[in-house]
Amino acid sequence: MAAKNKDKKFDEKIKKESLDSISGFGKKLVAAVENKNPPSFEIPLRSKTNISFDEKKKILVLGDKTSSRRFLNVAHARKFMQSALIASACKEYIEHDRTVGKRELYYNLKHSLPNSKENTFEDDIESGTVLNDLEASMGVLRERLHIEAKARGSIYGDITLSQAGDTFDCSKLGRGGWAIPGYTEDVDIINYKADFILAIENDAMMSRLIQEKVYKNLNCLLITGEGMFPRGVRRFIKLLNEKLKLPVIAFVDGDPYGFYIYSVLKYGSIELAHLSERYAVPNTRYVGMTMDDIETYELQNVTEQLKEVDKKRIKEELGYMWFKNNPAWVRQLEKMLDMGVRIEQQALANKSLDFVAKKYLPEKINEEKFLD
Amino acid sequence: MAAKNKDKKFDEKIKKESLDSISGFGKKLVAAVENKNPPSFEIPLRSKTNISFDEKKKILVLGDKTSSRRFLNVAHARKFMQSALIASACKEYIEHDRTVGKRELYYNLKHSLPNSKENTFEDDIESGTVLNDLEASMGVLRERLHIEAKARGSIYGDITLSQAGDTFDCSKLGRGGWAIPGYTEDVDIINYKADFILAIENDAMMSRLIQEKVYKNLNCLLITGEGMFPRGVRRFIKLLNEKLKLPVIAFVDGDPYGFYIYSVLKYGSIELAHLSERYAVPNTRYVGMTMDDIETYELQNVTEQLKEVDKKRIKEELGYMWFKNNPAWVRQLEKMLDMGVRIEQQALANKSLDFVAKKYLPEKINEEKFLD
Amino acid sequence: MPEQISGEKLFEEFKTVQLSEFFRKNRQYLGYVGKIKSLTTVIHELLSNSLDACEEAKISPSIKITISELGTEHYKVRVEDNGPGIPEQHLEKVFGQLLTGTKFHRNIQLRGQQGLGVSGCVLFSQMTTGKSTYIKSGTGKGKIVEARVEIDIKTNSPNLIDKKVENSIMRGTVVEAEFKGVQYTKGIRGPFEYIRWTAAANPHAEIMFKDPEGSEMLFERVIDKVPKVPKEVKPHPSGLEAHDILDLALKSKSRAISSFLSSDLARVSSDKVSEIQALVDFDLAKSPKRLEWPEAEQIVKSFKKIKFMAPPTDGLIPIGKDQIEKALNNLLSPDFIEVISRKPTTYKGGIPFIVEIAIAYGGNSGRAAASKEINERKVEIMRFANRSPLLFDAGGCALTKAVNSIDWRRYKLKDMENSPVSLFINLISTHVPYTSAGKQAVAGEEEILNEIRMALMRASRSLQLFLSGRRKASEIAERKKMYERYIPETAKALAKLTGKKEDEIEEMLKALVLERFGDDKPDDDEEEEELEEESAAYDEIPEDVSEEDE
Amino acid sequence: MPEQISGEKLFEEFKTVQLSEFFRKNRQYLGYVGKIKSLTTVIHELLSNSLDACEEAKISPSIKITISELGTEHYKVRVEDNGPGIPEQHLEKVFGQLLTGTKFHRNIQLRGQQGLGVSGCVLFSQMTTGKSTYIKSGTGKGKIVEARVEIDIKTNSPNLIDKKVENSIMRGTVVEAEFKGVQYTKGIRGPFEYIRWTAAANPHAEIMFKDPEGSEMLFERVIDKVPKVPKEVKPHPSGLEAHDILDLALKSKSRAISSFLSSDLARVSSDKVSEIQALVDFDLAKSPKRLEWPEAEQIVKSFKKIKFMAPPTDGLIPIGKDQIEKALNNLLSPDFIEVISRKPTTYKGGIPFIVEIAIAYGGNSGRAAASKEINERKVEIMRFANRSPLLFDAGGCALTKAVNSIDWRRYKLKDMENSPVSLFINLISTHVPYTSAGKQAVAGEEEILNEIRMALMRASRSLQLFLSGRRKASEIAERKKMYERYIPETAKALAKLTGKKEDEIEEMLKALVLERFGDDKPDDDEEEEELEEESAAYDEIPEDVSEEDE
Repeated sequence: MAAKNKDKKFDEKIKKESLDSISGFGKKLVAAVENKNPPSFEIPLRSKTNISFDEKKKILVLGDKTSSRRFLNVAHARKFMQSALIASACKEYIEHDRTVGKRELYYNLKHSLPNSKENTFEDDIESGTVLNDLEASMGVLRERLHIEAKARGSIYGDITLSQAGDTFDCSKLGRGGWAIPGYTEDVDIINYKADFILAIENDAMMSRLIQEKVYKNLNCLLITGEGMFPRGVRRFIKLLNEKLKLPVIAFVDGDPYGFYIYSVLKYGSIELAHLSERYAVPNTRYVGMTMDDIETYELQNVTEQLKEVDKKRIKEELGYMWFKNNPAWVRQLEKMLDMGVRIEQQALANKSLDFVAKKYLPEKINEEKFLD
Repeated sequence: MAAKNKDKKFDEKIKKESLDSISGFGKKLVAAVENKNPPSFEIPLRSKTNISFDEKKKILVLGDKTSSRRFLNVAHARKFMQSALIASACKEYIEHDRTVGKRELYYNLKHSLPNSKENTFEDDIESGTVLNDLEASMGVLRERLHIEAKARGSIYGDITLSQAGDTFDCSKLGRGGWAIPGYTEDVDIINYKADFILAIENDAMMSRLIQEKVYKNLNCLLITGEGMFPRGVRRFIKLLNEKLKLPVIAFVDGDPYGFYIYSVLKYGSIELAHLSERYAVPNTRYVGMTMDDIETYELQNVTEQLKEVDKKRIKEELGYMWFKNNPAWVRQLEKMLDMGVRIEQQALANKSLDFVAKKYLPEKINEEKFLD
Repeated sequence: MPEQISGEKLFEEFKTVQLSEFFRKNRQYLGYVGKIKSLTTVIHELLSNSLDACEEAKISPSIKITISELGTEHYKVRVEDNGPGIPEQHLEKVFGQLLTGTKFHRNIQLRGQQGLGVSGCVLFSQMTTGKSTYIKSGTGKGKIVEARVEIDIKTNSPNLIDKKVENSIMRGTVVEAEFKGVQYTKGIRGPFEYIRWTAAANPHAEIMFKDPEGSEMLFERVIDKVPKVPKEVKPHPSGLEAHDILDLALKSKSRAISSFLSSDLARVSSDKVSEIQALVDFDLAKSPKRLEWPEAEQIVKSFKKIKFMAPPTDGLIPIGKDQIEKALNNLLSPDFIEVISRKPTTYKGGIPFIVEIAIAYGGNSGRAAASKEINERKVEIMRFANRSPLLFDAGGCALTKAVNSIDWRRYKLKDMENSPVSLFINLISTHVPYTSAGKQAVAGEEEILNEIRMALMRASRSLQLFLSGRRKASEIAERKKMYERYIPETAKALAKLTGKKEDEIEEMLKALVLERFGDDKPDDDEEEEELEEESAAYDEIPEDVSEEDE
Repeated sequence: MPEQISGEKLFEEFKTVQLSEFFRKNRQYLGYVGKIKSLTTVIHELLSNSLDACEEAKISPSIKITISELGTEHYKVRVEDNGPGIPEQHLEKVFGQLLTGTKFHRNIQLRGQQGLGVSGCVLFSQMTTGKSTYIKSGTGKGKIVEARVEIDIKTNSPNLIDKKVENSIMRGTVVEAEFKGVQYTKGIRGPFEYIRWTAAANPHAEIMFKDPEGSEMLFERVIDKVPKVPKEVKPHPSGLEAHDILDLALKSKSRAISSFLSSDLARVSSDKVSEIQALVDFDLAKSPKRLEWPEAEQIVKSFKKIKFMAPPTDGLIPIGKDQIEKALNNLLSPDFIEVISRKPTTYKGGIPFIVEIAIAYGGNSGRAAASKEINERKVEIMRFANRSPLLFDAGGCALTKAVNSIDWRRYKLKDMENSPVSLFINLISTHVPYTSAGKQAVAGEEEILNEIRMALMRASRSLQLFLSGRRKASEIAERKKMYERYIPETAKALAKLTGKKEDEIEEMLKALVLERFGDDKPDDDEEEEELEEESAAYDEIPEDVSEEDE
């Protein structure tokens, strides 16, 4: 099976769209000033109170609540200025075909204001917040503004990719994989052979599955985000999912954090709810670890006690709409509380090193023992 | 230029050596038991008091102090048992040609002891400590015991590697690089074109340098460890350095942590002083960031204030022998305290995005403005 | 079993001791404990006595205090006043007999009350140095008496030595005594601080102080008016207990309980007497001498059910709002001061009291930190009872408790402990409920606590307004500068974004800002709050998640 | 300016007041403050009085206390003892006149001292209920007297009503009085706890207590021996002040100062008198009546330079190590108890004292937590002065301060606050330096603090040894089980490593362990320490580094 999507024109189109959005944002503000109106722009409110679960699209979405940034409001003025600075910088990056990291953006724009000790930005938290606001306000993906995400995570499997003129086979990289870069909008898929994408929480588990040749035996692509999947990896998974129509199967720890990682892959995150459509893969399925695995595979001896923070986190999650309405999830989380334990992916090594590859994953995936 | 080192026999020899060490360890203990002597083994004391700087080899080395693990000492018995368990597991891993992560090792060996709530290991800190002890005691590298390090970090540049039957060019991987796996003992170098290795602290800086094609312009290999270089990446750098005789140049933040990362690359770490010869590259050089850069490149505006912990760390480092005896390092650290600031690699973006690639690195590397 | 001893034998040594002997063995009850505190107690007793005397005599007090160091832990104290003087025949007892005085039996507000003050000093001097106390007094009528006085401890009786009488119209009293085992300090619990506080609460007095190093300090008179003379007042019914009623009834000259109630108690009119009669089951016409305990209890019960007018304030002489303000302005030069004087009320026993408090902020307010760095000031609580400073036992004092019970954050005084604030609290009462004879802490009577709290809360609200007003003013200036900084940056960025001319955008933005704010229009508070709410909402996102999500 | 008032006019109302009047207005000085505390004070005064009387008369005390509730905040207290009784002619003054008693003038250790105890109760009853106090007393000589007593407050003189004399050989005293405005509680500051503590410090007494709910509790006599009679002791030179010397000299019957010193002071031999003579510049042969202050000061100075024997202990009757141990074992059933009795010494004024402390651990030791969960016990500090419990003012008390100054971690008592520990501290002295007349806290005399600290530290070391010994015993049992668990695992691993037979290795290891330890040989402590040291060395590695280095 092979897919090809090399389209320079398409890339140019995206670039133009992004530039139009940014210029449009600036033009609207200047137009207001020219008409002697106070300039302002709206931002969707990105707080939990404005987040809901879209039952149709099966993703987290932002509600209609917005707040505004008004230049003439004393409390807003600094953020307004910062927004203009970041917008104009992004315009330059796109025009010069450069992608920039979050902290690089901060340093690139930081300078002191005349006659004061005040800087345009005091730290990268400030610039990051304004960037989030801007992204939400313009409805343009950060990557399309040429701000790249943290590079962390890798892919391994029978897929040949092309980026920046290079073409490489991700199953021909020894024991390592391809380090997924922060910017993947321009990745093209040359060909591939896989039935699904296995998204793996733990990088040591990734290493085990590479060693055990799982990608061949189960015919899949292995992707890890080394813990919580960073947005770059999530975006890359989404791109693969869209282009190849491959289902995603999550393989995470049986604990509140594993569940949240899964929920973010599937429905999107609270923080980036305004971009769920560009990140979330609603038909993601959950293969493990489940609380039932502990009994089925006799793992009682290698569970870990829940700490108070874990319990608190479970209770928090049980309060989220998109958890609350899913009886299978609720059952797992409540069982977790009842048993007072959590179970890690690597606990499967207690059976034998190749247990996960030879028995656990084949059995559960072939028999579709999923939690949806 | 090209190097080739494909030697199956060599690999087999290493494997045999490791197996001999482990069996020897076991045999010595059983021999004692058979002679009705209490079994025990010695461990080099891995505390700061037993670490010194070897002026000849230019690396950190362990002194002669040892402590023993005696089965008949009540306080040692558990660790003794654990050591035997880990040693016998490693023997199996080597025999079956499997590498195992630290946490996987823990789960693989964890089980409850009869008639008690006690487990062989309660957490992976316990198994990790015993593993360190064992490694030091036998003088065998952990990787050679088939325990693999954390996979984090990547390499990019004109080098073609081969591992596990795959051959790949690390300059043909798009915007990403090759994700360095935890086990690299079996990596072969097919060919390469580079004058030196640039070891980069920050992964976002790595991304910038890939974009700016620095590997081509400066003819080097780019390696990042995403912060402190994990031992897997350090081992890989050491292997490249040994096989290709390429010098290593460190490019880190101008702060106590950057300096420590550099010192670990060059001389080895306190924690792994017993293995410095296998990790440290004594002729590593330091290109930046330096305190002098702040004035030279007018970066006053993008320094960060030192926090109390930073100052504390600087003072600690000034107390280490291998820092104290290096006037250039001492000057930098003291200047840091005087100025009360630190400077990050990415602060160079304040000049312009390509400043680091077009001006800073070429200028300092070509004119050999290093700190040794 | 050992031989038992009979009660008769045990009582062979049975006797009654004198107060003087009791206090000699228990000098801590009089406040003479610790080297520093003992010397401060001496100053307190003598200074209070002078002030009381001057006020009773309607004289503007001029008092001179000299402390000289005679040796290690050995000092001489001399206090001279321009008061009314003490008549020759009373001199002995005033100085030489404990529990003797003019005030104990009167329901009147005075600093000293129990006849333990000056005589206590004489006793303490005698105990530590074996010396008698020098006194000199004239009433301005042509004669002055000079003498040394000591106390015969076994009999609690005075002993005058070297008495000389001269002709002179000098008026006033001089007391000079030596003390050993005491220590002078300029610190917070020492005599200097005591005198400074006294000056703060007594703006009508002029006090000159010469310290052991010879430095002279003058606390000037700020108010020329002598405070009103405190009048003896009748006890108020609210809170009187049965034993008080019986005590008063026995002393009464009235022939019927009804007239006793209306003439010997305050605020009991004949209407009120009828109300009382309706509530008790015996005839109020009978003689007060024949009042019995259960009847007294009935009267007390009836008091609880009847509403009386607030107690008369004649017996209570507060310092007064203006006077406190003047005194503290003179002493602290604060940026802000608010003085609250509460209405008189009573606590248990029908004892009337008034609470006066002041909050001073900025200037020299607050306690300077030990480090002496500028603006490093901490909150200072100046406690007074009937204008007398309470320097010790702050922890056990109701005044401190009242302060500590206030939640300052409600008044946006976030770090009260480290603010340049002086809290002035003066409790005025005919009978201050001290926790011990040392008279350094007020007992926790609920009514008193409440009054102080109310006053503190009201003053705190004013301080809050002052501070937010001050913030507003600086905000307006800040705002102008802020837009001067932001406009060029914003204009430049917008120009880059749109390709329009930078300087044109800049001019238009300037015009908009000028139009909106003029020079000093206030901010739009509502929007600020909206923003705050919004950021608060962000905080709800669990940290671990948002961090990972960057 | 208003008309001034002359000194003569001001002194028209000049008078001396009686103590009774003074204390009526200042009842807090006697400990009557707060509803709960007031009732506990009543119990304290009456119970102390009974115990003192029994001990002086060498009678094993049997005391019955009954508290009944008569109405809201209205109680009746009855205390009956089997003491020596009070002779008829003294009854009036004992109960009806303040500052009257047999003990004030004597340098003797007794609970009550100042003649303010029972008469204070009578005054308090009278003030709150208007009622007199019922008393009955017999000295066992054939007559008993029954009467009601009240105090004439204006004159501090007693008034006996309804006096009846009957023939009976009954011996002992009964006191019954009513009080209003007080509250009974079973809690930590109430009468029950007071009586329980008293029992702990008085194992020779039998106390029966009937509480307002009618429950009867008997605290049994644990020791049959009546404590030694405290003797009156002469004051010890160390720490005497000049005024004390003068006071004693005036009272002395000696004709020369030299003989006054050797006969009226303790531990002053004729040799010592010669030493003193060498240090003073006047002749010790002169009459003590003519001793002057500067000379007394010289004598005091000479005392500081001369070494005297420790004060005689006759006047001090400690409870005794055995007695305390028995009492606390009976009361707390602890797993461990250590009692320390320090040698007698003196504090300022030559006043001798002894400190007795006990640490009890486990059992019912410690204060049960409010939650009533098993083993949830917190440390309890039981303070006593001359065997009388000190329930109040813990914060201001030197005994508490001494406890708090101990660094428990040095004794491996990591979480002292939450340990099942009772600390028993009894200060024995002829004159306990209370901080106030409420007699609930001891003043911070340095010598006393030090003695308590020394005793606590010694007892803590014993507790530390006990706890580590307990650990040792359980360790030996643990060790056996441990090797049973470890040997099979180790044998299996070694077999895998070497290819040798698992069961053979296992048997050999078992043999080694048996040979080394037998069944209960102790561990090799030295090696344990070595390991500890080693791990400590690891801790030096900075965390951030070691983490990254994994």
